[in-house]
Amino acid sequence: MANFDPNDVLLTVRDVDVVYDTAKPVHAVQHASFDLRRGEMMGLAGESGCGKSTLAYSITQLLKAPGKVQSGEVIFHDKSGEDIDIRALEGKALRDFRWDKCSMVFQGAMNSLSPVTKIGKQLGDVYKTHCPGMKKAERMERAAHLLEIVHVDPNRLSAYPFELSGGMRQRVMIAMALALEPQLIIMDEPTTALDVVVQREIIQQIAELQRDRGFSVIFITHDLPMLLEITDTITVMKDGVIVEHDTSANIFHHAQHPYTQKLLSSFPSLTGDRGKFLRDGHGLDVTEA
Amino acid sequence: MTNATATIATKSSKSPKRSKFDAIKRMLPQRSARLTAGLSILGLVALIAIFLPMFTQDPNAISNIGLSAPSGEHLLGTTKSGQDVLAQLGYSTRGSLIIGLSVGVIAIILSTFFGVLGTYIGGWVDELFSLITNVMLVIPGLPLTIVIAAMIPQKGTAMLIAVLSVTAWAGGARVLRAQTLSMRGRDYVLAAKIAGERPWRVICVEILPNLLPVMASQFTFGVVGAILGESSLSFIGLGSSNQYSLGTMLFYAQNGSALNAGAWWWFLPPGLMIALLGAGLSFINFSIDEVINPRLRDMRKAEKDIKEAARKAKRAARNGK
Amino acid sequence: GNSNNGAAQDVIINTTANATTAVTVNYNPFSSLSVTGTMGGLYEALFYTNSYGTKGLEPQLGTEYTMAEDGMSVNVKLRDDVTWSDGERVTADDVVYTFTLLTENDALNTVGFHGSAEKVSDTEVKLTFDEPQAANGLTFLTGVYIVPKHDWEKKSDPVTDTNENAVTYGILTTEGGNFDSMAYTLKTNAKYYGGAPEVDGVRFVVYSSDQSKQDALLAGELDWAALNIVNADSVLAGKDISTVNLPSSQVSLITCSNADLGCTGPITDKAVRKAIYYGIDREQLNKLAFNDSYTEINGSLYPTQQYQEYFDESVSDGPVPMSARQDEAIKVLEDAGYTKGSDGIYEKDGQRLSFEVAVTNGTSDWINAIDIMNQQLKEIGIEFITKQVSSNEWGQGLRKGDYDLTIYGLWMPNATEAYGFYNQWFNGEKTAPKGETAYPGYARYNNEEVNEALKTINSTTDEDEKQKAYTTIQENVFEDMPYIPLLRQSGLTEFWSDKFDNFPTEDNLYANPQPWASPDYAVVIKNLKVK
Amino acid sequence: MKFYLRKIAFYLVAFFFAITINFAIPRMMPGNPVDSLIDRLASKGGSIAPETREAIQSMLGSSDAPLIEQYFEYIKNIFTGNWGVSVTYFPTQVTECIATALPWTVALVGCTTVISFIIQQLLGIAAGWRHGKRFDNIVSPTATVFQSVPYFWLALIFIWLFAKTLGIFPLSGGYNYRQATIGFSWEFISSALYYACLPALAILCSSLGAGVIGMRNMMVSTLGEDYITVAEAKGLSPRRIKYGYAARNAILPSFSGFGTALGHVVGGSLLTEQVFSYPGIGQMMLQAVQGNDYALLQGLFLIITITVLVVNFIVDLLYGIVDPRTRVQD
Amino acid sequence: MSELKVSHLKKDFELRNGLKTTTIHAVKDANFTLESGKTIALVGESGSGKSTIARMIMSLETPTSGEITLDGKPVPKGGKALYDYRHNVQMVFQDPFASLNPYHNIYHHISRPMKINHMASSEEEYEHMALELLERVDLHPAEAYMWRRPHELSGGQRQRVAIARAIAPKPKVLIADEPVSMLDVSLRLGVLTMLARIQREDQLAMLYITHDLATARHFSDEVMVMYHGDIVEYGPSDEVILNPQNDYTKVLLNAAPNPDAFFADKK
Ligand SMILES: Nc1ncnc2c1ncn2[C@@H]1O[C@H](COP(=O)(O)OP(=O)(O)OP(=O)(O)O)[C@@H](O)[C@H]1O
Ligand SMILES: Nc1ncnc2c1ncn2[C@@H]1O[C@H](COP(=O)(O)OP(=O)(O)OP(=O)(O)O)[C@@H](O)[C@H]1O
Ligand SMILES: [Mg+2]
Ligand SMILES: [Mg+2]
Repeated sequence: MANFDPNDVLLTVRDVDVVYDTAKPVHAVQHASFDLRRGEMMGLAGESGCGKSTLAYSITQLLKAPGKVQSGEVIFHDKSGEDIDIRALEGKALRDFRWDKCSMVFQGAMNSLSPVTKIGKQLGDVYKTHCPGMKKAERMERAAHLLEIVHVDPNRLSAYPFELSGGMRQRVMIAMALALEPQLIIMDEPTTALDVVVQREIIQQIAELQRDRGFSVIFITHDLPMLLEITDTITVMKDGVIVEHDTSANIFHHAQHPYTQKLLSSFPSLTGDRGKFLRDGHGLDVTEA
Repeated sequence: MTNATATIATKSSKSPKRSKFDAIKRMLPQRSARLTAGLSILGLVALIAIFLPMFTQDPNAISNIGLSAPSGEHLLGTTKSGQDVLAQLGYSTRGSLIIGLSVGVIAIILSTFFGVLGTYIGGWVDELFSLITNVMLVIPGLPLTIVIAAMIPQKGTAMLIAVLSVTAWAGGARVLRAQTLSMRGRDYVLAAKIAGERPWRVICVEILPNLLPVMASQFTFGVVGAILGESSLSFIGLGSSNQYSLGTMLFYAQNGSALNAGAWWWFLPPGLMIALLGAGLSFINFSIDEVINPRLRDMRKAEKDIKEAARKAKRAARNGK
Repeated sequence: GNSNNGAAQDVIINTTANATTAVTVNYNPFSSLSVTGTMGGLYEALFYTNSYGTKGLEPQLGTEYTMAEDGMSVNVKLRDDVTWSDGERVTADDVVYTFTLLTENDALNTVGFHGSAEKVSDTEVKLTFDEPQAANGLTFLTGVYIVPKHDWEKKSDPVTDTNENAVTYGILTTEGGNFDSMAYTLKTNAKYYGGAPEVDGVRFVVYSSDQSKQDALLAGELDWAALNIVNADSVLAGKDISTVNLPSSQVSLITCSNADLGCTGPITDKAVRKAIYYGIDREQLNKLAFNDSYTEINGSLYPTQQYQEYFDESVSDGPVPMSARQDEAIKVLEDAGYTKGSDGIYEKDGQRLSFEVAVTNGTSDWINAIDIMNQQLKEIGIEFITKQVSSNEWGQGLRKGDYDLTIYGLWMPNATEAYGFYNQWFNGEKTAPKGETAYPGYARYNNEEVNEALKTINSTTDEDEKQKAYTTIQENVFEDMPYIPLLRQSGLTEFWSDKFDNFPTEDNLYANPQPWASPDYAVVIKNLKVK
Repeated sequence: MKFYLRKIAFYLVAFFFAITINFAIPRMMPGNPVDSLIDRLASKGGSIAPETREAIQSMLGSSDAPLIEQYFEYIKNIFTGNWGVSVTYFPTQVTECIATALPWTVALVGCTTVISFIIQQLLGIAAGWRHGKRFDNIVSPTATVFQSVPYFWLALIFIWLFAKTLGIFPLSGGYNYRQATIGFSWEFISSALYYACLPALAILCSSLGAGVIGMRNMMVSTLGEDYITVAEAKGLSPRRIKYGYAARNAILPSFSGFGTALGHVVGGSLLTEQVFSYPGIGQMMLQAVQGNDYALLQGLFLIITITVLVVNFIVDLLYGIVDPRTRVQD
Repeated sequence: MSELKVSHLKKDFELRNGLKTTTIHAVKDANFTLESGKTIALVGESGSGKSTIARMIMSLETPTSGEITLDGKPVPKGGKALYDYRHNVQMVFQDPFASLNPYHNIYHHISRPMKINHMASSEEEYEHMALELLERVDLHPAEAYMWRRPHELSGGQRQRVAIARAIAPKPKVLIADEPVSMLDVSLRLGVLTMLARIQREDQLAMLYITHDLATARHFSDEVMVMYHGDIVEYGPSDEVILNPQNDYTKVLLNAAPNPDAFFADKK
C-alpha cells in the first residue's frame, strides 16, 4: 500500500447528484462527496445497481442521456497546481483533459476494444490524438512497451481483439489507460467474469504499477473481500448514497454502517471456522428484498 | 424491510392474473411519432380498400366520357374508356392489399419453416434448409419471377401470390435462422427441454413468441416487397390483369398513355397509393425495429426525454422573462 | 437531326426500327429477322405494288410481265441498265438464281414459291408454277428480293448468313453508313438506276416502347414514325407534324366456328355469331377502346379501302353500320330457338350464351374492348368473360383452336388483290381440326363453295369468272361469319414536315407511309424531297 | 482455408441449382419461337405464305433428343461457350448478343449500385450519428418513403419532369447515336455518361432508402457499444470516433448485404432499361421472354446468375478482410 | 434413497480450425456418486469442464465414453424413458437472466414441468401447487410474484424461480450450475441457505458447481477440484480447502480473496 500525503488532494467530489431522466426518474447518485489523494487507491463497493458506474461516469463527464448530473462539483487538482473544474470543460478542452489526466478502464473491458481494429492501432490512436507530432514508429514502440508493462507479448500489437483471451484484453485496456501516464485511473470492475486465478494476477499487477508510478486509482467492484486486500480506502455505496468512507482496515475491523456490516458478514470465511453456517439451516437468515 | 416488501407485494397482488396480452404488449413498439404515422397511413389505406368499393360506382362501367379530368361526378376523373378512377383505385387498393398480405403471410410461414424448424432440428436438415435458403437468396429474384411468371399460362391472383411468395421468403429465413440458432442454445430453451417439453411445444411456445417482433418486421417488409413486386410484374405486362391491383391500374394508365395525354389523375394516384402503403408499413417496421433492438428503443426514449426537457427549459426561460 | 458523323451537309431521315431492343446486323433479305431497310431498301423485288393506291404493278427491275391465261406461268422483262454495287451488271441470271435458291432451300422460301425459273434472254425470265397461280403468282414478283448470283454463290449457308457486306442495287446501300445496336444508318444509293434520291440516308433507331417513341417524336428526334397517339389532336397541336391515317388489319372476333372440325358449344351456331355481330355498338367501342381512330369495316370483310375491284355492293352490310342493331340481334337469336334465361342471358338446350374471350394479357386496348363489348352484349342477353393468358399461351391456343372466341386483327398479306386476304383466312384447305395447328385458318372455316371460288380466282384471268367467284366468297363469308367483323384497325403515321416534303398524304398515297412497312418505306424514301 | 472451401462449395451448389432451374424453365413454357417469328414477320409487312411456317421451322431447327441428353448437352455447352443461337437475333450467337448488352448494364447498374452504396452509407452514418436531431428527422422518413415508391413510376415521372418538361436530360437511349459511335472515344463516353444520368438518378432514388435506414439503425446501436464510450474517454476527435470506430463497425452488415442488394438491382435494372430504352440485358431478357427465345433467355438468366454469384462470392471473400472475425469462424 | 453414479466419464470435443482438427478433452475421467441428502461441490478454473459434466448428466451432451447411471439404470437415449429420467434429475442453470423465457410469466415456468408430468388434474390445483413452491423458495407472498414476468424480478428472485422450477417435478437429483455466480455476496448467501433447506426437506442429491471456494466449503459435504478436464482433488470439503494436496488447488486457494488471513497477517 502506497504512502501518500493526506493533504495532497487530487480529486474533490462534492455533492454530486445524478438522475436518469426516464419515465420513472432514477436518482442514481445522491449527494456523493469524497476526496481522493494523490497516489491513493480507493475502492468503491456496493451491490449491483447502486450507482457505482454512474458515479464514475459523471466524474469523467461520460454520462450519456438520459443520465444527467444535476448538481455538485468535481474538481481536479492538477500536478501543475491548476484546479480544473471538470464539469465546466467542453469540446477540445475536455478531449485534451481526457485520458491525458484521467483515464478509465471500463466495466466489461471485454467489449471496450473495437472488434475490427488491431489493438496496436487502438493503442496508437491515443498517441495520435494527444501527441500529434509523434511518428508512427515511435507510437508503435511505445505501444509495445505498454504491452510489456502489463505482461503481454508486444508481438500481439498486430492482433485483433478477438484473437486475445479475456484476460489479455483486460490487460490491453489497462495498458491503454497507462499510455499517457495520467494522474488518475478509474477502474470499473476490471476483473469480473474472469477466473479467480487470472483475476488475482491482474489485480496484483495494477497494485504494483500504482506503487511504481504513483497515480491514483478509483477501483470499482462489488467484491468487497478483494477490495479489502488491495485498497487504501474504501467507499461503500447503497442505493445511490455513500454510506461509508474509511480506510480499508477500519472498514474491516470496525464497520460503522449496518449495510457494510452485513456485507462483511455475508461471505463465509475460507479458512475460518466452519461454524453453524449454511448447511444446518441455523446460519444467517438473510432475506432479500 | 420484510414488511415493506410485503406491502408492495400485496398491493401488486391485487392485480390478478395478467393475460398473454401483457407480454405481447411489451413486444409491441412503443408509441412514437413514426408508429403513429405508420398506423394512421395504414389505417387510411385499409379504410380505402375496405370501404371505398362500397360507395363508388362500378369500376368496370364504361361511359362515353373517356379521359375526363376530375369533376363532381368523377372525383378522380375517368380512364380512357370512361371508367371511374376513384372506383378503380378502391378496388385496386383492395386487390394489392390482398396480394401483399397473402404473400406476407405465406412468406413468413415459409421462412419460419425453413429458418426456425430446420435450425431447431439441426443436423443435416439444418444444413439442407440453410443451403436452400442461401441459394434462393443469391438467385436474382425479379428475373426469376419474370421467367416463372412468363411460364404460367393463366395468371390469377392466386398464381401471382404463389410466384411472388416463392421468391420472397429466403431473406427472412436467414434472419430467423440466425435468431433461432442463438436461441436454440439459450438456457431457457434447454430448461424447457429438460422439463420434458415436446419439440413442437418448445418451438411454438418457447421460441416463436420471442421471434414475434422479428417476424412482424419481416412481415411488413414482405408486404411492401410483394406490392412493389406485383406492380413491377404488372408493369411489364406479366401480372394478372384480370384482377384490379395498383400495378395493373398503373399498367393500363401507362398503356393508355396517361402521362402523355396529361391524365395525371389516372397515373399518379395508384403510384402514390403504393408509396403511401409502403411508407406506412415501413414506418411501422421502423418502430418494430426499436423493439428488436433495445438500444434503439432506449435511444428513442432518451431523445424524447431530452427534447421534452429542452422544451420545458425553454418555456421556463420564456416565462422567466 | 441533320448532323452526323458523315459529311456535315448530309440529310438523314430518322425513323424507328422494328426491334424493341438492340439490333444485330442481318442484311439477308430472305430472313424474317433481317433489319428494317433490307427488304425493299437494299434489295428490291421485280415489281412494286402499292396496296393502298394504284392498281397493278409498278416496274422496278422488271419492266413488264405477262401472266399465262391458265395461270401456270409468268414472263418478266428486265431492265438492262442496272448494276450491282460492286460494278457487275444485273442480269436474268441473278433473277433465275434467286428463284432457284428458294426452291432449293425450304428455309428461305417464306413466300411459298413452287415451280421453276428459266432464263429466256439476258433481259427476260420465265417463272413456271406447279399449280395455277393467276392471282397469287404476282406476289412472287413483288415479294421476292433479287440477290446477286456472283456474290451469293460464295455463301456457304444462305439461310444463316447475315450478309454484312451486302452487294445491292436498291435505293439504300450499306456503304458509308454505320451500325450500332441502338441505331443504324443506311445511306441512299447515289447511283440508283431510277435517279439519285434527295435524302442522303435513313437512320433506324431502336426504342423499347411506344412511349419512348412518342417522346422521341415529340422531341423532334424522330422525323418519321407510325404511332397511335392517344388524344393525338391535342398532343400534336402546335407541332409541325402532319399525319396520315391508314386502315390496316380488320379487327374481328375469331371464333372456333366449325363443329365438323371439332369445335363445340353454341359458338358453332352461326345465328349466335350473327347476334354478336349485330349487338355491338361499334361507335362506342371505337371511342372508348380505340381512340376513335378505327374505321368502318365490311360485313364480308372485303378490304375495300385497299381493293375496290371485285367488291360486290349487293352483299349486305358493306359497310357495317356503326351503331348496334339490338332488335335484329334478338330476332336472330329467337328465330334460332334461343330463349332468355332468368339471369337475362339467352340459352338453348341448357347452354347459356356465355363465352370466354381469350386475350393476351398486356394488350390493354383489346382487354378494354372485350370489357366494353361485354357490357354492350349484356343488353341482348349474351355474356363475355375476359380470359387473359400469356402471349405464348394465347398464340398456341389460337393455332390449336382452343378458344371459343378471341379478338385479333386479321392482317393483310402482301398481295395484289383481295384474293390474298381471303385465301389466307378462309381457305378450308389451309385449316386443321381443333387441336391441330392451323395456320392461319384459326376459325376452322371450311366451305366447299368458298374453296372452289378461291381455286377459280387463282386459275383464271377471265374477269367475269373472277367477279362471280369473289361474289360467292363475299356472300358466304357474310352469311357464315367465322370471323365476326368489328372495326378496321388504322395506323397513324406522323412526319415532321419541316424538313422533308412529298411524304404520302391521304390524297397522294403513292405508298404505304408507315416506316415499318416493307418495301413501301423504300418508295417513300425515293420520293422524298428535302426542304 | 476451411471457410473459403465451404464458400466455394456453396457457390458451386448454388450455381448448379440455378442452371438446372434455367434448363427446366424454358422447356415448360408454352408457345414456340417459330410462331413469335411469324408474328414479327407479319408485323413487318413481309409476304407470308402458308409455307412460311415450315420455312422458319426448318431455318431454326429443333432438338428432339431425350431430356437427360439435352441436359448434359446443355451443361457441356455452358462451359464451352456454345450457348446456342438466339432466335430473336437470328443467326447471332447468344454469347454475342449478351456481349453487346452486358457492358451497358454493368456500367449503369454497377456504377450506380456502388455510388448508391456509398451515398447510403454516408447518409446513414450522418443520420445515425445525429439521431433524433433535425437531420435524422428529415432524412430517415424521406428515405423510408422513397424506399416504397414503385421504381418505374418514379422513373416515368422523372422522364416527364427532367427530360420532357425541363429538357435537362435526354429522353431515352444509351448514348447519342447522332454524334458518336460506340468505341473508346471521348465523344462516346461522355455521351454515354450523360445519357446514364437520369436512369442512374432514378435507380439511386429508389435504392437509397433501405440502405440508409439500415445503416442508420446499425449506427445508432453501435454508438451504444462500450468501445465508443472508450473512444470518447480517450479524448479522440468526434470525426475519428464517427468514422474510425462507429461507422467502421456499423458498416459490416451493410457490407455483407451488398452482394444480395446487387442481385436485386440487376433485377431492378430490367425495369430501368425498359423505361429508358436502355440497351442492356434487362431489356433483352424481356424481349427473349416475349419471343420464346429459349436460348437467349437461358443465356441471360445464366449470366445474371453468374454475375450475382460472383459478386456475392467476392463480397464474401472481401468480408473476411473487412471483418477479421469471420476468418476464424468454422 | 437414490443414487446417481458417474463412472469413467469422458468427453472430447472436435475443434475444426482451418484444415486441421484439434481435440479438446473437456472431461477426461470423472468418477463420483451423488447420494440423497448429500452435496458435492465442483470447483475449478474456467473451462475446466464443469458445465460439460452437468450437461452430460442432463443428457444435453452425449458422453464420448463412460457411464452415468441413476439407481443402477443407465441414462436413456431418448423417448419416454428419457422423459422419466429428466423427471428425476433436474438442473438449475448458471445464469438467472438467461434461463427464464422473457415472454412467459412465472406461473408458466413453474407449472409447465408439473403439467408435463401430470402432477395434478385441474388448473386450480396447479395454481395452488405453484403458489406453494414459490412460498418454499421464500418468495412471499407468492401471489404477487406468480403473474409477473422475469424482467420484473431482481436477480435473486429469478434465481429462486429457477430453483422452484427445478424442484417442481420433485426430482431426486439436482444439478446446480453456478447458481449464484451472478449475484453479489449479500444475495448469494440467501439463495444458498434456501437451497440447503430444500435439500434437507426433500433429501435431494445435489451437485453444486461454483467458482467460489468459500461457499463450496461451507455448503457441501465433499469438494471436487477440476483442472483441464481432470478431477485433481476430491475429498471432504474441509480437508480439501484447509489442507490442499494438489498444486492447482493451492493456486486456486491463494488466489481467492481472504481478508481474514490478510488482516491477520498485517497484524
Ligand atoms: N440508461 C439508464 N436509464 C435509466 N436508468 C439507468 C440507466 N443506467 C443506469 N440506470 C440505473 O441507475 C442505477 C445505477 O446504475 P449503475 O450502472 O451506476 O450501477 P452499478 O453500481 O455500476 O451496478 P453494477 O455493479 O451492476 O455495474 C441503477 O439502478 C440503474 O438501473
Ligand atoms: N459444444 C462445445 N464444442 C466445443 N468445445 C466445447 C463445447 N462446450 C464446451 N467446450 C469446451 O470444453 C471445455 C470445458 O467447458 P465447460 O463449459 O465445461 O467449462 P466450465 O468448467 O463450465 O467453465 P466455466 O467456469 O467458464 O463455466 C472448454 O474448453 C470449452 O471450450
Ligand atoms: Mg457498473
Ligand atoms: Mg460453466
